[in-house]
Amino acid sequence: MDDIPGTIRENSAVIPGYYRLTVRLERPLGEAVPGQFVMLKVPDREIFLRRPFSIYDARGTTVTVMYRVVGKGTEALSRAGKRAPVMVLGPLGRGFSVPPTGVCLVVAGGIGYAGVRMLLKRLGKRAVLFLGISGRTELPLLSDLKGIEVLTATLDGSHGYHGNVVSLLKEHLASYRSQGPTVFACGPRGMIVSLKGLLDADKVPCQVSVEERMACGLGLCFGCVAETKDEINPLKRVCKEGPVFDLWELSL
Amino acid sequence: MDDIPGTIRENSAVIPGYYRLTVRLERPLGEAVPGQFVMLKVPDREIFLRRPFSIYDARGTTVTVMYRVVGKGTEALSRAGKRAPVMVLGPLGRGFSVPPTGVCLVVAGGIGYAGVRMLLKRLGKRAVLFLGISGRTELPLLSDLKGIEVLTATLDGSHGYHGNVVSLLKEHLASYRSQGPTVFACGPRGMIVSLKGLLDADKVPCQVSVEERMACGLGLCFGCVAETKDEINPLKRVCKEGPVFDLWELSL
Amino acid sequence: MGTLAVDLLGKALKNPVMNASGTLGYGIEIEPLWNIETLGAYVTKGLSEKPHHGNKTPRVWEERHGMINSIGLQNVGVDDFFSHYFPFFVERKVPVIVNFFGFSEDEYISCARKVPSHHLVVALEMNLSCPNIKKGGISFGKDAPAVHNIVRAVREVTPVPIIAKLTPEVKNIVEIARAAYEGGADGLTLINTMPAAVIDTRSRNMPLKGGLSGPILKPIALRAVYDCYKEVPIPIIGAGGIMDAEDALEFLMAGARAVEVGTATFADPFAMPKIISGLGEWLDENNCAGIAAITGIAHG
Amino acid sequence: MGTLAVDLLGKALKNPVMNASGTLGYGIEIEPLWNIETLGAYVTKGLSEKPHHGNKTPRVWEERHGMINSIGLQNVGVDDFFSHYFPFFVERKVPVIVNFFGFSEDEYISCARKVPSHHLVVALEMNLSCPNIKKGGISFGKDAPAVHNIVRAVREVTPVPIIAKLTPEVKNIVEIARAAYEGGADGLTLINTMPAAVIDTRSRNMPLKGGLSGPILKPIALRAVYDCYKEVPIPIIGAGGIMDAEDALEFLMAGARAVEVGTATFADPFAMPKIISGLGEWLDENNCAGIAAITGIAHG
Ligand SMILES: Cc1cc2nc3c(=O)[nH]c(=O)nc-3n(C[C@H](O)[C@H](O)[C@H](O)COP(=O)(O)OP(=O)(O)OC[C@H]3O[C@@H](n4cnc5c(N)ncnc54)[C@H](O)[C@@H]3O)c2cc1C
Ligand SMILES: Cc1cc2nc3c(=O)[nH]c(=O)nc-3n(C[C@H](O)[C@H](O)[C@H](O)COP(=O)(O)OP(=O)(O)OC[C@H]3O[C@@H](n4cnc5c(N)ncnc54)[C@H](O)[C@@H]3O)c2cc1C
Ligand SMILES: Cc1cc2nc3c(=O)[nH]c(=O)nc-3n(C[C@H](O)[C@H](O)[C@H](O)COP(=O)(O)O)c2cc1C
Ligand SMILES: Cc1cc2nc3c(=O)[nH]c(=O)nc-3n(C[C@H](O)[C@H](O)[C@H](O)COP(=O)(O)O)c2cc1C
Ligand code: FES
Ligand code: FES
Repeated sequence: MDDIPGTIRENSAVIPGYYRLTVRLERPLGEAVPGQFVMLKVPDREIFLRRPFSIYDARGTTVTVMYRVVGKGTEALSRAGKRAPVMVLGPLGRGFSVPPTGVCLVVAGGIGYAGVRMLLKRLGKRAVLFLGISGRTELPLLSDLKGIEVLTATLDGSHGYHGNVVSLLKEHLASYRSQGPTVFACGPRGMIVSLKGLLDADKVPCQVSVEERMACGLGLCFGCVAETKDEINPLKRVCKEGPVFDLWELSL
Repeated sequence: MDDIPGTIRENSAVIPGYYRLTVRLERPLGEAVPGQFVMLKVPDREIFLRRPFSIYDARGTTVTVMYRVVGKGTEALSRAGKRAPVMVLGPLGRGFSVPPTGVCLVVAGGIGYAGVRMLLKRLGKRAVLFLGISGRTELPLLSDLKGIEVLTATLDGSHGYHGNVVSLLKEHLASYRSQGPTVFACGPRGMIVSLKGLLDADKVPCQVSVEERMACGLGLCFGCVAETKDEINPLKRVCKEGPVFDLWELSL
Repeated sequence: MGTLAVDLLGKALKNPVMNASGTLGYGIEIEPLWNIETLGAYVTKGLSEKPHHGNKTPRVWEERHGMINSIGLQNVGVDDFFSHYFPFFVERKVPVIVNFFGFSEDEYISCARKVPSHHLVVALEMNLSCPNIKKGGISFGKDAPAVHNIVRAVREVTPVPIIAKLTPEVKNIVEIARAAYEGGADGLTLINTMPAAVIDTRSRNMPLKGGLSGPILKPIALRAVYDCYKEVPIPIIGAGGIMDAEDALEFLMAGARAVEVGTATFADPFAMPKIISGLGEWLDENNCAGIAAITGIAHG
Repeated sequence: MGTLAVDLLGKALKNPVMNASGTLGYGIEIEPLWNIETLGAYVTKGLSEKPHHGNKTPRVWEERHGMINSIGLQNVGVDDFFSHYFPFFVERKVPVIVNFFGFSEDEYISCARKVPSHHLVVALEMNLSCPNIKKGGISFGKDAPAVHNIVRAVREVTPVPIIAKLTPEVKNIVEIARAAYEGGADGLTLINTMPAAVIDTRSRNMPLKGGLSGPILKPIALRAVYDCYKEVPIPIIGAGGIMDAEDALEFLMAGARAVEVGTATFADPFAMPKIISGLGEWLDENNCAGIAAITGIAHG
């Protein structure tokens, strides 16, 4: 883990409102596990705290994240131009742990894709991506993902399955049962809750990446807790003990 | 009076630490009297309040000020580049009032020159400038002043009279007595105080431009008062009833 | 198109935006830039029974996103205001809120007595941040019983509605607000400046101690408005760091019926006209019939 | 070269910089970035007699130049701290200030009792911002008599020096500081967060109420330090919005013997090491023999 100065190399909209940001760092980011994240100092003096983003890609002295503009921090970030200075703190948190065998069903809702993209790259042919988006206009988000089997659910029915991604998974889940599936998920809370409903009967192994507002990203402030079933210390720090948690240990 | 958007056309150091800033305005600044000032919005979001600067020159849709870097506001201003957006509120305050006849002895200490430069231009041959600077390196401040008689005092003796500007004036004052002199002054408080000592015996007519920290520049906040001999309302707003005051009405 | 009109203490204001006391001079100073009729109401500079000279300079200091002032309540006195400045507002039919203070109970009372019960005088805004010189400098506005007593004392001498303006330098602003209400206040202004100081490391001294205002104050002010709204059943005027229409909306949603804008005017003299038109646009964009309806909606 | 060493309550600290309670976890979390030995002392997360779970999320919110938190004092409890985390500081010989709290006088007392009188334990830092649940939620830290009593009660059960950490949400912080001193406090930490709230105009609700910290707090904190320095004869630790060495110097000049840095670490995890080296550079540039000599020089 390190806090590394860098400059923006690319920061462009993939589709309106969704950006891919590549930063050239002064030194390489330490070895990252898929699901880990960085705290990014937005190059705007009005933005006081850093913002957490999943590591989308990291190679040599570059690191890439994909983000959706949702508020003042991401808004300011989207305005940052080439060569703007940033600070990248990471890699942070506990990422996904991939079992030695079995099929990996990766469920991503919207920008949640950014949180599993590195995992997908690592898994390669072992992975199947179940992607939930609102419509076909969001398909370009996957433009740089090659060699992965993708099943898409769109809310407006404009591509693939018409409905939400958990319903899509439901249609296919049985067919993977024989391959010892593990589910990996990243997306809005609503998606995680219904995923839990789907997997509950068989308690399919499932790891989910959780989001909470963060101040430090380092486990210093206890601002980002998620409730678990741990009886002594139920409230775990998403940035330290997470962001990836075993679905069956979370209290949702 | 108006609050006019503009962009920086030139902002360069005349000598180290002293800048001349020319702004191109969206519309012309209203008719200005020498000694009036503008409140300038520094193009830096960390600078919250505007800063007051004497009108150095104003013609058509441009306005010029000269400033010395003394703190965070002028420091930020000195970093502003061409085309940076500024807001210019003015002309503000009460300027100098020039008597119909008589010689005009204009006393300026350091950056106080910026406060009398427009006056000098208006007065032309009627004026004699007594300039107090620390040394000859500051002479370029006058580079754009033509056709005015200048007597210079330097603290280090590197040019003209060796000493402060009030002592210099003292040496010459008697020689102007027959010409019905009026004194105009702008400079540090210490200069004004010793000027008062010099002129006290004869109560030579004298107008001085006073400086105080300002928040609004419009007479709204009463932040910028100077003490006068007015018995009912001794504390006058420098931005509204000043910045030019009759020396003999001030309590120094 | 939605309406910006709000009712404040029985008077109809054309919009909920007014200046904060002490930040728009005597009102006439802004005329070269925009008309005073733009405002929902004009709040006077703090007035006292007799004229006050105020403090020495420096009186103002810039802070990150705010400022500190120690004007020291310089004013021409209440009589002079009504003879020289009030006619200007009457001529333009602008409602006036008379901010006033005293350094003793007697001073508050005699000042309030001098304020006429004119149809344009919306209310007396009592600045309760003043130290009570007679009682060893203990502030009028920091103890519930003291607030109750001073408000009641003023209540008894004037038919004009009373708005208690509270300082945030208290241990529990809700308790103080309640005391003002029980003492007879008809409204609250939340909040006045927060005591603060500057240290200058170059000169190694403390150039100025005074009241902090501006954006830096907003989260503290919002919390005061939010907490008092449910607990005290009188209208609230929100103040503290309002810079734009969005800030004003935050105060209205937290529970304010109207807002006062102070320091913003120093950074941008057109801040208030911009806030007023910004609120109008917001109503339209949100298909909202009237601004009055959003007071307190953050409480659900 | 000047020395950064300061004496605090009889212990020699290598420099006057420490973390503010609750902003450096249990100390070990920062190790991947820099060593805890860098600090003059480590201040624990607020500890209580029994473990506490704290509040629901959102617990943090960004403000202009600051943040609001409502962590709710989540902690593992004082026993767990001393068995699991304290050995880490002992091993590294890092002085520790034990911040603690309770929701009743009994809780304060039993927590303080559990803190061993170890040579590395510089002091107990009493967080006096807590509501007294037994007494209807009235805060321990807002009334002079209550402060006097709770400090005295803790004083009687422990030989460890006591630092009273005060909230700015009081009517007169000097009076509270004096009460702490008279109750037996050996030092003061000024200040804790200031209550504040956020309104979200898009969702039209109030997502978070909590304590304001960061640069936005600095002028308020400086004023508290400045005012208490002359009035209360015990060392002061300054806290509130310290972001760089310049800010730290302001607190020292206002009267602090040492400083605590909180929120800055979230914006820049190296803030404290940078402040420490910045102070060293300042000493050299100013030919100053030791940082201890600048405490209070703004008072002339
Ligand atoms: C471990 C982790 C990894 C993340 N990875 C990505 C990523 O790869 N790409 C991406 O676009 N976003 C990611 N996020 C979410 C991202 O951090 C937030 O969208 C961002 O911080 C919002 O900042 P803002 O200032 O624009 O929004 P704000 O103005 O602060 O808030 C706008 C909205 O965003 C929500 N929000 C704010 N902060 C967070 C947060 N930390 N988590 C979830 N929602 C938040 C708010 O509740 C609000 O509705 C991640 C969050 C976490 C915790
Ligand atoms: C009517 C008027 C006209 C002025 N004209 C000019 C001019 O033409 N050229 C020029 O260089 N300066 C002029 N000044 C002074 C100028 O406004 C200040 O130097 C500037 O505001 C300092 O801002 P800062 O943020 O850099 O300094 P700060 O960081 O705020 O302060 C740095 C130093 O400057 C002093 N200072 C700050 N504000 C003022 C002020 N308003 N007046 C005097 N001293 C101040 C402070 O006491 C301090 O010593 C004028 C001031 C007034 C009131
Ligand atoms: C220069 C100045 C003068 C003030 N004078 C008064 C006053 O006379 N009476 C009063 O009640 N409040 C006074 N205040 C406080 C403001 O009315 C207002 O409550 C406070 O500044 C917070 O609002 P703001 O952040 O929008 O400025 C003054 C504030 C400033 C900045
Ligand atoms: C996330 C967070 C947690 C805090 N927890 C505590 C605590 O447990 N006990 C305490 O006395 N103060 C606590 N504080 C207050 C800080 O110790 C400090 O007094 C305050 O934040 C002001 O300093 P700063 O502006 O440098 O952060 C906390 C502050 C923050 C931001
Ligand atoms: S964000 Fe600070 S502990 Fe997780
Ligand atoms: S600067 Fe506001 S009255 Fe002069």
